[in-house]
Amino acid sequence: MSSRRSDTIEQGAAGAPLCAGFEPRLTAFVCNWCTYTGADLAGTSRLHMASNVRIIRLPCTGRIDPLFVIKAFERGADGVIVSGCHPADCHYTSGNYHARRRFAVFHDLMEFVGVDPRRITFSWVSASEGAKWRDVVNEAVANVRALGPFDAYRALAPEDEAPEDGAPEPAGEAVPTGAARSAS
Amino acid sequence: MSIYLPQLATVTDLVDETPDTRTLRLELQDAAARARFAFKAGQFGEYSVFGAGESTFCIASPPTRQGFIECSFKAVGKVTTALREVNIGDTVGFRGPYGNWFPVDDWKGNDIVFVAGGIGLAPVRCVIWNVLDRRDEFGDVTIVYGARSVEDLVYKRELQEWSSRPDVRMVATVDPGGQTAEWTGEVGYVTPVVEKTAPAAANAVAVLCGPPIVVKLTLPVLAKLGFADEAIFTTLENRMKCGLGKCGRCNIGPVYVCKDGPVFTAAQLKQLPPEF
Amino acid sequence: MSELRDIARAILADGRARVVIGWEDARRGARPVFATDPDDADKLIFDARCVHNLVTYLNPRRDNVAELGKIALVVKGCDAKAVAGLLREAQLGRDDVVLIGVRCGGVLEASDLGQPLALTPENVAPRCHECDVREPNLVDYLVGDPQPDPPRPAMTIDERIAALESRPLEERWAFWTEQFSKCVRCYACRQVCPLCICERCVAEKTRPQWIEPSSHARGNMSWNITRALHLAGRCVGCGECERFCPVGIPLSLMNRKLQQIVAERYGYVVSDDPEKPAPIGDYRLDDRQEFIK
Amino acid sequence: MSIPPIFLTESTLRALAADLLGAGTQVIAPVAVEVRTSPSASASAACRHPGAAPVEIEYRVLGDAAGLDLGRRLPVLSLKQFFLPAHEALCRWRQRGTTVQVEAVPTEFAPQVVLAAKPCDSAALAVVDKVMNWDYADELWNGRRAATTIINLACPVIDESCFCTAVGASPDCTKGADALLTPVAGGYLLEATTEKGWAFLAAHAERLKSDAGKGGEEPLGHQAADERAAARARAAANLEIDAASVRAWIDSHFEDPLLAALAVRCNGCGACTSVCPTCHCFDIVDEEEGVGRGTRRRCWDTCQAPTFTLHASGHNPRDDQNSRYRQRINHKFAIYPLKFGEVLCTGCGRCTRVCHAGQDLVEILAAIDVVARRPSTTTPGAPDTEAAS
Repeated sequence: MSSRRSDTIEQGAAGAPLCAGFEPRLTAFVCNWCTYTGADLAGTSRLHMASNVRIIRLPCTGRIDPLFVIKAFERGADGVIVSGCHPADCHYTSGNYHARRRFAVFHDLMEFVGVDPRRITFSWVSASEGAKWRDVVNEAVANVRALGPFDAYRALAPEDEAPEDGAPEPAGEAVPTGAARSAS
Repeated sequence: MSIYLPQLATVTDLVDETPDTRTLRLELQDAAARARFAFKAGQFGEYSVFGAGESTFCIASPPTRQGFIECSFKAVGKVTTALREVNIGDTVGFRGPYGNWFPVDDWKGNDIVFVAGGIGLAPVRCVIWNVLDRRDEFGDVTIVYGARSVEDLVYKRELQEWSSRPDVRMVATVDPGGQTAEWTGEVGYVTPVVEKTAPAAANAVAVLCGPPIVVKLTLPVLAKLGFADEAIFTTLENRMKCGLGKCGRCNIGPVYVCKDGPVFTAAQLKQLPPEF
Repeated sequence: MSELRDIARAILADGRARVVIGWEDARRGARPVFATDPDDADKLIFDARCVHNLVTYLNPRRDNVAELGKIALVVKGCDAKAVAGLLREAQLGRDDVVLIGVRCGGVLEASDLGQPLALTPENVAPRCHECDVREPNLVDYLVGDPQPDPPRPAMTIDERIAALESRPLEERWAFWTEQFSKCVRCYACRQVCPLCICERCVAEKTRPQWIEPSSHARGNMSWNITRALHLAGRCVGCGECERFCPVGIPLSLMNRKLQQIVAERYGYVVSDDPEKPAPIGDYRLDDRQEFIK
Repeated sequence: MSIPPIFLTESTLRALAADLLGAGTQVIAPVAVEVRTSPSASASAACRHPGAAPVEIEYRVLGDAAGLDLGRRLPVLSLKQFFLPAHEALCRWRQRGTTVQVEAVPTEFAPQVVLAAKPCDSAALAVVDKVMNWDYADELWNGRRAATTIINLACPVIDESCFCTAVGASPDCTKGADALLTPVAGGYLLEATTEKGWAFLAAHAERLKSDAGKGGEEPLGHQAADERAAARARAAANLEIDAASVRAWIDSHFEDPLLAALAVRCNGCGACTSVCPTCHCFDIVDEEEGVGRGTRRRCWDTCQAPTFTLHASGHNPRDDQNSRYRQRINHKFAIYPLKFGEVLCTGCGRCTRVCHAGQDLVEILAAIDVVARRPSTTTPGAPDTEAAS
């Protein structure tokens, strides 16, 4: 499957090999109370940062299931960010502590399975840390840019699946509506 | 062409019958297929929302009204919840008609008693309209319909219409506690109301559909009223995927609901192993 | 053996349990047996072919077994850890089951043998090397002679993991995608797991459909990672998932890796002590977080 | 039309496979696959075959003729995976607003050849043909069946789980196949049994001529017949049942405690249905691959899973494992024979071998056969599941 390409070639991480024209796509799962507000602050403060991240807001890092990360990769993400409140700051007291253990295990297991850990960024970003969010995003995007598109995950797609939008139409005639089959 | 390929159909009308039950009217998009489409009362189809999957319901509109089909369903699972979200003009998938049917043509000259509970009126409604659209061919028509509450009654406008027809004896009931101040129908469970209504069994057939408990309790009452097992018809449902006798899950012992049913007589039900 | 049979007979005779679940010798080797009559007690055996973790029959999903009445279960050390897991997660009360522990010096990998074989590095179940419970503690009765440690397998699971980890990421990914591509999604791994207790598995949840049901490589990756993760800190290493897998996916490598992770990060080693809290669902304020920015 | 059996050496057989591959024909055949990656599989192999390399045999799309395994052990998964794949697309959709485009999948397939198929596997295809054509023709199944020429290899490897002869198949049957290879000294005898088989022989006449005269036909034929008879006898020694009585008994003893007693150790893992050559039940699922696009697939399903029959309302007609195990036995040995005239089983024994809980279909059928042949139709007292062992 083809990766997305843009017309402009952007600067990658220092010294990292660039995949020409590759614009990484990252999904960020963030908690509502800290990181989302921090990301909002980064925006309202007009901080410059990579625009490759799509944010999905959840109540708490404790609500972020590793399956979300897997689903993001399934749907074409090249990288994922999981971020929430610093230890001791959880709106629900201990959600981030539980998440920390769960994601530590997930992090180690994914590395064992062969996923480059730089594709999954974990961070604590508070509501006041707009600048930290910018740095986390820029670094995550630079890392993924250096790693290139996550074609290894996309290669898991079954051969018989419907092509992505914008991809050439599949060979074979499209079925005219309704003429699908005659009633028995 | 694969037998699993759905036809496309446009939602041309919808009625929210109760807070969780909806009726959709569908028209096949292909004109030739629409013209060719024919079915018999009691048959079912596989309806799909693309992305959610397929679900099985009987066709709730009568074969005497052509150019469209209707289905009624309760939003309980993945597909029905998705179907609950569609709007007029949307496209859904349809496969069918499948299964056997009520032998309505064999009932010419007979009295017909319809007994339904809850959403079980959907398949019965198909037969009711089929009979009413050919009213001259049949004797007395009695309908006993019950739901948990007034709110849960489906096809409310049609219940009104049937009540007002001189050639139909309509008895509607709601479970005790389910009535409202305005309710003028019966209050009580379907089964005792059937017994009280006491339709004549001579030269009559009964069509019965509802939750398993209603069917189970009403069968002996109909027997007591003099209905032979061969004169009581019901329609069963089971989880299905293909509707074509292939996927292997809807069987009750040696009987495949999708192919050998869904319409069975009480006599046939008694032959089935107790697994439904 | 007579000790085991005597206890089982007595338990059935005086009604302390209605069924004793142990092992018997059958046409195709050792297998589970459900002894309901005191006379059935003579069917019971225990030898190196008794590999099955019978705790799967205590799983709350097994309603047809529960219908038999109160259960007495014959448990090896690894099996007792699974009982502890069910107790820890409140799936079972301690009084709901009678536990007859057997001292175990390791088992063979295969049960379908006419005679037990002497354990060798080649035929010993590799998981027995990682198990340190020769004598289960969580028992009501304990039978058998003290046992030596089993022979070290030709290649331990830890050594296999180390070998895999010495390879670059791309090779590991290739290895696992090939292994998972064999999966036909029969879910045998889940059905036989004594600790897969969910009444409705996440793989069966459809709103939304988190895990694609088809057995293509993408759905299989999602399922196999999720299955393993849901057992992190809970898996007792009994190996039933891998043994039942009809296509031979090395699930024990995943499960053992997770045991290593929780041991290394949280000092947790699975045991048959139900009072010891499991590592996931628990936390310390100073848990290591070197992977978090 | 009939062509006498043709003698060919193993090297000619491999050359034939190479010819097919060279012509671009897909060849499916048993292949030896290493199992070293799985710790328990290697230890398990060491228990059963001390000293032997831990390999499993699997049907695979053949890469080169050297990979063809003629060791004749039973592949782990049956041949059904090439006719009813574990998952396959039924259609693809693309939705934009209120319009939907549905794209059909092809139901015609390029010709392919199965070499050295197990007779119990080809026979299973012929059995499943019936349900796949019950009033509605499953074109995906039929398309693959039509495109495939199957050449069986007579099977002398009978272990304690085999019982093909008890259920209408045999180690050398050609049911569902087009030709049969029978091992003889120095090579194989190849005989075609269908038009497709004869066409195959004709198409490869040049190659098959190469060993002409190398084997004297009469003694070879006898040799083959002896080996085939011996294999049949070994399978028959494992199990003989009166299929009609078994069918009648199951059909009339739905709630007999024997069926429940036979099910108790079953874990409901469904591995048996995955490896079974005749289990054909499937699920149909929509898999979204992005917003507004996706694929409707069918994938293998198992009657042993509670969700198989679970209604959306929460009601489940088969709500415990005993009822699900009974369904499997009932479907195979009563329902299918009643509907289609033959049992849904070819005696390959895979379900027994794959069951690590010790469910043994040979023993179970023998137990049912015993009660089914009894003059009385009721099972007195508590059943003894070990009655037949």
